[in-house]
Amino acid sequence: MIRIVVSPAPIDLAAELARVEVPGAGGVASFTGLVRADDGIATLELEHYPGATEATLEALAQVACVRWGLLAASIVHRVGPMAPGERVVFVGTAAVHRAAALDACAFLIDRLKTDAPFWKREVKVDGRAHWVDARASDEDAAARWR
Amino acid sequence: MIRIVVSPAPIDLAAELARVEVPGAGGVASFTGLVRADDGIATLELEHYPGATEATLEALAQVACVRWGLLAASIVHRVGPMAPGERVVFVGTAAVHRAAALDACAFLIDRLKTDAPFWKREVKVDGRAHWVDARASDEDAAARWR
Amino acid sequence: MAINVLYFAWVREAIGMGTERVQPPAHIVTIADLIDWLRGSSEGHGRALADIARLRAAIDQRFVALDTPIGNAHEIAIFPPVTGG
Amino acid sequence: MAINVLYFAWVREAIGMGTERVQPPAHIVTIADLIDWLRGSSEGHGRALADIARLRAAIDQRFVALDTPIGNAHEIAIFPPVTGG
Repeated sequence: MIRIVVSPAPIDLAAELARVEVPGAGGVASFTGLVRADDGIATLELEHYPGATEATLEALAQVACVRWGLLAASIVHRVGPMAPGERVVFVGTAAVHRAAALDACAFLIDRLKTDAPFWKREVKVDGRAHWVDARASDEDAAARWR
Repeated sequence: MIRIVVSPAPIDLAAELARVEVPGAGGVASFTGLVRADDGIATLELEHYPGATEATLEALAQVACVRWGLLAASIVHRVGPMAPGERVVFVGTAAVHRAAALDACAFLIDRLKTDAPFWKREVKVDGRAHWVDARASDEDAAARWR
Repeated sequence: MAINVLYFAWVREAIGMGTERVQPPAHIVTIADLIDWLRGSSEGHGRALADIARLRAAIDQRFVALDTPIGNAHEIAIFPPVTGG
Repeated sequence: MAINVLYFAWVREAIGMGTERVQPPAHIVTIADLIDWLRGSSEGHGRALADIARLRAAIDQRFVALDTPIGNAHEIAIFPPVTGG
């Protein structure tokens, strides 16, 4: 089961996790990225490249399913404006054994960060706004899976 | 925030995850272990060592909090009889950055498997029952964190 | 041959639009050539496309290096390095 | 000195009880000694404690090696390798 969603709707964590708990799974891993509240951010805006985004996420999920023999892989990414504490991204994986689920989950979020066409814009509480720069640490994290 | 629960009650995944999504967290990782439905198991019974179990899990969570600077660590383990598809264990971690949350989550489930005094007994659909043997692969997985 | 060019994030913001249809002259071979040529379209294009090291691109929704020939592309996207998740 | 001995999993099942109170003689120094001595208590004890390689132990809820001296332990648990999660 592969599920790819890119949408401005809030992420329903319970519903998303329930979808990943497929029959036969012994382990389910998840990662949820949240808008951090601690650096003066009032609003985070996520822009993306419609069509290309979904295709990239689908391709990543397929790679993970083959590499780790996953029973389920789900990537749900929110776009548009969101507030601190809100969920930006959910990655869920299910496998017969836990190591596959855990490794595949880390792989998907690391590669998503560098490969999928999303861009973040931060609006601070004082009204100033800027586009977030890409981070070398994200490149490093993604590189360890190649 | 450290949360340790050992209980025969079913694990409420949405409620447990919500508790881990603490203010300031940028990443939340979770692992859920499920009773596998695919090897003729009718019932899985979990026995534990009351008191020692909670102390072991608390100690593991504290180690993880210090080692990865976690904002939250939660371990919820079910005991008693349960059916295929039901949740046996939930591990949730929250950190400012994703790598800490992901690594700490993997650490906790790996170490829990080898360090915490739980014992599994499988009752098959044909009525036969046996105590599950410890696995060398669990020892290997736990050893990589030392 | 006309190409749809898409812009995202601060590239889009500086140019003032998310998409435009252009007809590059025959000597435009690679995406880098195209960026070079687009830079003269407006003051906003000039600013958005000034530093090619800060730009990434896709041809027909496939991510490619900037020295990739345009070929028969229908859609070319120009954008900053991604910052998702 | 009396000690509470706890059994878990198939050790408990074979012995037929989860806990008992014992008063080991003075020559019982380590947990391995205790296991050796307990083995004679009943047929079930004999079966449960036959293979020391399959046993693990805790003194006062702290996990220890089987050659650990009992000392002033109040509670000793004997059980198979753990299989949780």
